[in-house]
Amino acid sequence: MLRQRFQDLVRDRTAMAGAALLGLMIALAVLAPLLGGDPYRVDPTITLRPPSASHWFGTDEKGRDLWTMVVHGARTSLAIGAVTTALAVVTGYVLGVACGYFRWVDAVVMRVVDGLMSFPSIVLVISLVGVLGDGVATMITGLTVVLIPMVTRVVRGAALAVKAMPMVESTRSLGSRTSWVLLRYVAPEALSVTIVQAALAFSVTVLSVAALSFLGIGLPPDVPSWGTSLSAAQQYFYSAWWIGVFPGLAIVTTVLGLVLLGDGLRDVFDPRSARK
Amino acid sequence: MTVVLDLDGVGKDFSAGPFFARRRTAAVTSVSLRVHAGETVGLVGESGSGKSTLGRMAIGLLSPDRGRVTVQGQPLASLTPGKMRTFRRTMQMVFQDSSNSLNPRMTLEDLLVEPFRAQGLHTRSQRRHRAAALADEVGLARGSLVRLPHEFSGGQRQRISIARALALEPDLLVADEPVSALDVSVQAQILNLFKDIQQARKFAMLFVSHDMAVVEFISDQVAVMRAGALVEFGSRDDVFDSPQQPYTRTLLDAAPSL
Amino acid sequence: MTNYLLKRLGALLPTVAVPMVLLFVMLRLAPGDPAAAIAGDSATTEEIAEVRGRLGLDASLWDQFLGWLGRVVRLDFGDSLFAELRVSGLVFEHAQVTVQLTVLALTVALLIGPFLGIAAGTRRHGLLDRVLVFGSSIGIAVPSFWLAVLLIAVFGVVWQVFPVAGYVPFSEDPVLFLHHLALPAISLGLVEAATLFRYSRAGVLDSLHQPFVTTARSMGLPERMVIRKYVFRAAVVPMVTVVGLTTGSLMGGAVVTESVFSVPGLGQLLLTAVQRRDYPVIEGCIFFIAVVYVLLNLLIDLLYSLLDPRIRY
Amino acid sequence: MHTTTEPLLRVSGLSARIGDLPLVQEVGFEVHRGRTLAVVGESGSGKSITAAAVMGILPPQITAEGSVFFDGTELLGEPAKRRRARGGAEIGYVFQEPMSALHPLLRIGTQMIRPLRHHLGLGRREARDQALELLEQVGLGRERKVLDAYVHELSGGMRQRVMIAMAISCRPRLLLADEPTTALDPTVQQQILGLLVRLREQLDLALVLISHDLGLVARHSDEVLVMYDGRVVEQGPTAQVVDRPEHPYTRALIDAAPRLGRRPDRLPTIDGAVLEQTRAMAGGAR
Repeated sequence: MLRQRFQDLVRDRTAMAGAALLGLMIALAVLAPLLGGDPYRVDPTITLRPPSASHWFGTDEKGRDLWTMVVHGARTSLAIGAVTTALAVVTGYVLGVACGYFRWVDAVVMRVVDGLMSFPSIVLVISLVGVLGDGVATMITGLTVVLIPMVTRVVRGAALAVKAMPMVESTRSLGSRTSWVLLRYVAPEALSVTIVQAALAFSVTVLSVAALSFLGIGLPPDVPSWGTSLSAAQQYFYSAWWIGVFPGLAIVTTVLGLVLLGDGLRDVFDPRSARK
Repeated sequence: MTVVLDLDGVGKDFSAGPFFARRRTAAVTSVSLRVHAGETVGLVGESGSGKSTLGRMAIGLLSPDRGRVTVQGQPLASLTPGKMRTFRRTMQMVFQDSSNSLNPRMTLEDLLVEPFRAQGLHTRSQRRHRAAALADEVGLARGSLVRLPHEFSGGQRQRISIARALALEPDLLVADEPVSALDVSVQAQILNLFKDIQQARKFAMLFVSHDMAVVEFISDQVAVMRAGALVEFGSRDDVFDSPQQPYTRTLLDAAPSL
Repeated sequence: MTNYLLKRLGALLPTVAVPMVLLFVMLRLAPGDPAAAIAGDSATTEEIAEVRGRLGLDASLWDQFLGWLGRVVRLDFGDSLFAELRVSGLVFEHAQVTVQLTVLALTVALLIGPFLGIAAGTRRHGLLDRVLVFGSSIGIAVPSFWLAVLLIAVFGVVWQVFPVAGYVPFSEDPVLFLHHLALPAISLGLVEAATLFRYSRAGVLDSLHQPFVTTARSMGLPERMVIRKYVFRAAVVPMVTVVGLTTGSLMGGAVVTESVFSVPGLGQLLLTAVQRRDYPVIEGCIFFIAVVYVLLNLLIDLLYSLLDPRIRY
Repeated sequence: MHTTTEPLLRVSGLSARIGDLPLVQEVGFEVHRGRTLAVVGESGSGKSITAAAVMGILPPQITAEGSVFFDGTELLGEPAKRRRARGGAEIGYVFQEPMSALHPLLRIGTQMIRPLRHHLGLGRREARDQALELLEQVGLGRERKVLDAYVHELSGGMRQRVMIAMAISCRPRLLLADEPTTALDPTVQQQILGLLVRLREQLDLALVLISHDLGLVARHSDEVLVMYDGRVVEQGPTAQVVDRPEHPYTRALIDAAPRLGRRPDRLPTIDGAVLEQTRAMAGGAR
């Protein structure tokens, strides 16, 4: 069944376009040390140089090679994105399945989830980072806290839908244990929507990391990041357009890849809500 | 004849209505009914009569708000959840909608092995052996053991449902509108199958249906329900030849005939 | 209805309570001494102790919580740590600007998104549809702050038709007010328009295949009437929820966009507070946004019951 | 009893397909005004597709060819707009599930009045009066409450009556009813079928009843068309087909259904040989 879905996914042109864009960015991130120079090397003699053969994307206001900054920025974004998404999706999945099946868990967890859900996530992350102090770990914590409710809610919905299906009544009437029902009935169905949520969560993370570092919150200022580069562009855009363009394109490419991949995943794994 | 299912003044309420003016209405008011071994009781009624609710209470899938359900001398209300799980092998159900009541990710063999796994019966190879025997009994080809539910037709899926219910050799079988979604030609095969296996296995059967003709064909005793209450009960011939209640007569008049 | 409202308010309480409690707990459980962090590197022990006293961090956690809860319930967030100003006054003053920006951005989003969504949905697989769908995917991928930077570069710096920063109150000069908020509202609204586009297109596509639409067609009504009176009517209901969610994420986006355009709104207040670790102000901002959210949710419920006769409270 | 007049609807050589997959093949029948034709078949027999093809509401991926000759005009191949305009005014259609076939967010009155104003050019008030008149005609009485109600507030039987009132509202000459009673309780089924037949007489309609249940429609129809696998198996006067079916499939279909008062030990089933034979006889090999 999974294999069948995977084949459907490969045939889905939207999904494959997304996967290609995302794959490109992942390749850049992984190969960053080979592709670019040293992101921490500051050379005051070559500040704000336009794109050229030696500096493909030009240089920034501190004289760093922008291409190097963009590929290392990909490393930062995707690493934080991957860790956050993994944490949020695993936690959200477990919580969601539990909520969908056990009433008392649901009563407690959903109150908290509803509270966090209906709040602008970026504001909450900013505040949490503000309280916890800067740092990569803080940022991952803040983003995870914000994303867990999103995943939990959707997984819970799917779990509840499965629980109400006649097939669960059928297996229960055979005397199946709760663990069996969860493992063989609820969990696999809920997995489909979780896969779709993962793509969404990843894109939210990438955008949030960019926004936070653009605002100068969370990441230490010398860590290469697209948002940090773009915030410099506010001052230098007129004289050095490239600082404002290339990091932005990197963000758009990554998120577009995730959005397209997410759409494709939805079509394949969650056709009911895809039509909605 | 031994009494297998004994419903004594059983009732169930449901809350219905808008969010705040929510009222509790009785889906089943108070029904008493007995089903003996080797006998089929047809439970007939229109939508909203409470017949499916009663069927679910009979095998402990719903617990009644009033009255007592006793199966093979065991009051269901006194069973702990753990005991109830084991006791389920005594009473089984065939569901109406076979396309939704079978896990789409399980092969026919998984589906037929599941009852044994649920009850922790037999060894792995014995289970597979029995699954194959069950497939034979309900007329499914052994070659199709590796197939998934959606690869079967509606009638074949209903056969799978029946085989699953039979696997644990229950004393009581509740069938909830098991043929109402099927075409006439397939319906005939499934109804015959129900008769055959009951004659072979001698379990007690509560057969829930809205179709008078189907009930007449399958039942020994007939119970007519309306608005949560039992309005008429008697042997098939009595109920169909000389109905005592005007409502039963209305149902008979409305049934299609050629 | 009154009953219902009370119940809904109860259900929406977590929206206010959860973020507030989360902040409270995070601040106290975070590693390191927040008082020392606030007072700064060069602070003396006395200064740190003073900050600790002002934040009430010297009491037991439970006493701190009870005291904090009492103040929150009375809507008393105290003074800013850095200026002798009431938090409530600060928040209220800045919030007005943010609300104005959000309303303008929502207008932009509503003028573009649903309209194009309907156009695309009724011409499925056409050229227009494909172009718009692709455009919306890009729209979702573009961070609003980057769009803001680009808009400033083009309209503010190169063509110089819009101011690059600043804010003029509406009461002072409505024209200048709009002139200053135009770019922020557009950069914020365009991105949300992409989301609205997607949902309204999906809504129209979904409604087009409903059996009641086939019925309308079978009654010989012309397609234009079928779409206007039957398809739209069905598609508009779920849009209410989407617009509500959009308004929420617009407020979130406003925080970032305000910083690009130096608009003195809640976002700026929050950012400054976060950078300086001005906890009372952070709490005040979060509280305000949460309350707006609750009101927004109630409004959505109300609209829903007006639009869908199946929902009665 | 044969009418000498021209049939209102004459379908001949009607085929429908999705891509290369045939759904309906070479179907032909006639219906006269004042008469009822029952089209009977099991799922997948193509009966509903046939009705949708006559009405011109096939999903876009299904193509139809052949001839649908209605009251002197060929409908297949007619421009979509012209075809659409016949809906309601010349051909009425009753759907299987009135709950989903009626708009959940519009009042019953609104939904009834729009076609009346469009086809008959009535004013708002006249159309409302006419709608009340129609409600009375379908046995709901002149109830303003029904006009102001939403579909979820009505019972299943009332919904289907409203659906029928709408279908006959613009004075069609042909009424197609696709499984109009399948979603209803048996007692209500009979009432609805009785209503359809009464309206057919009163309004001199030609009525086509689509059903999976031969027993159900037998007493309400003049002629029967039995379909299997997209083809016509047998057609003729209802009494004749029911009492002396010529085709083994029809015979088997009648026997397979349990009937009141028979009480056999086993039901005769339709065996594979008959089905194979039916396929072969009805249209040759594929």
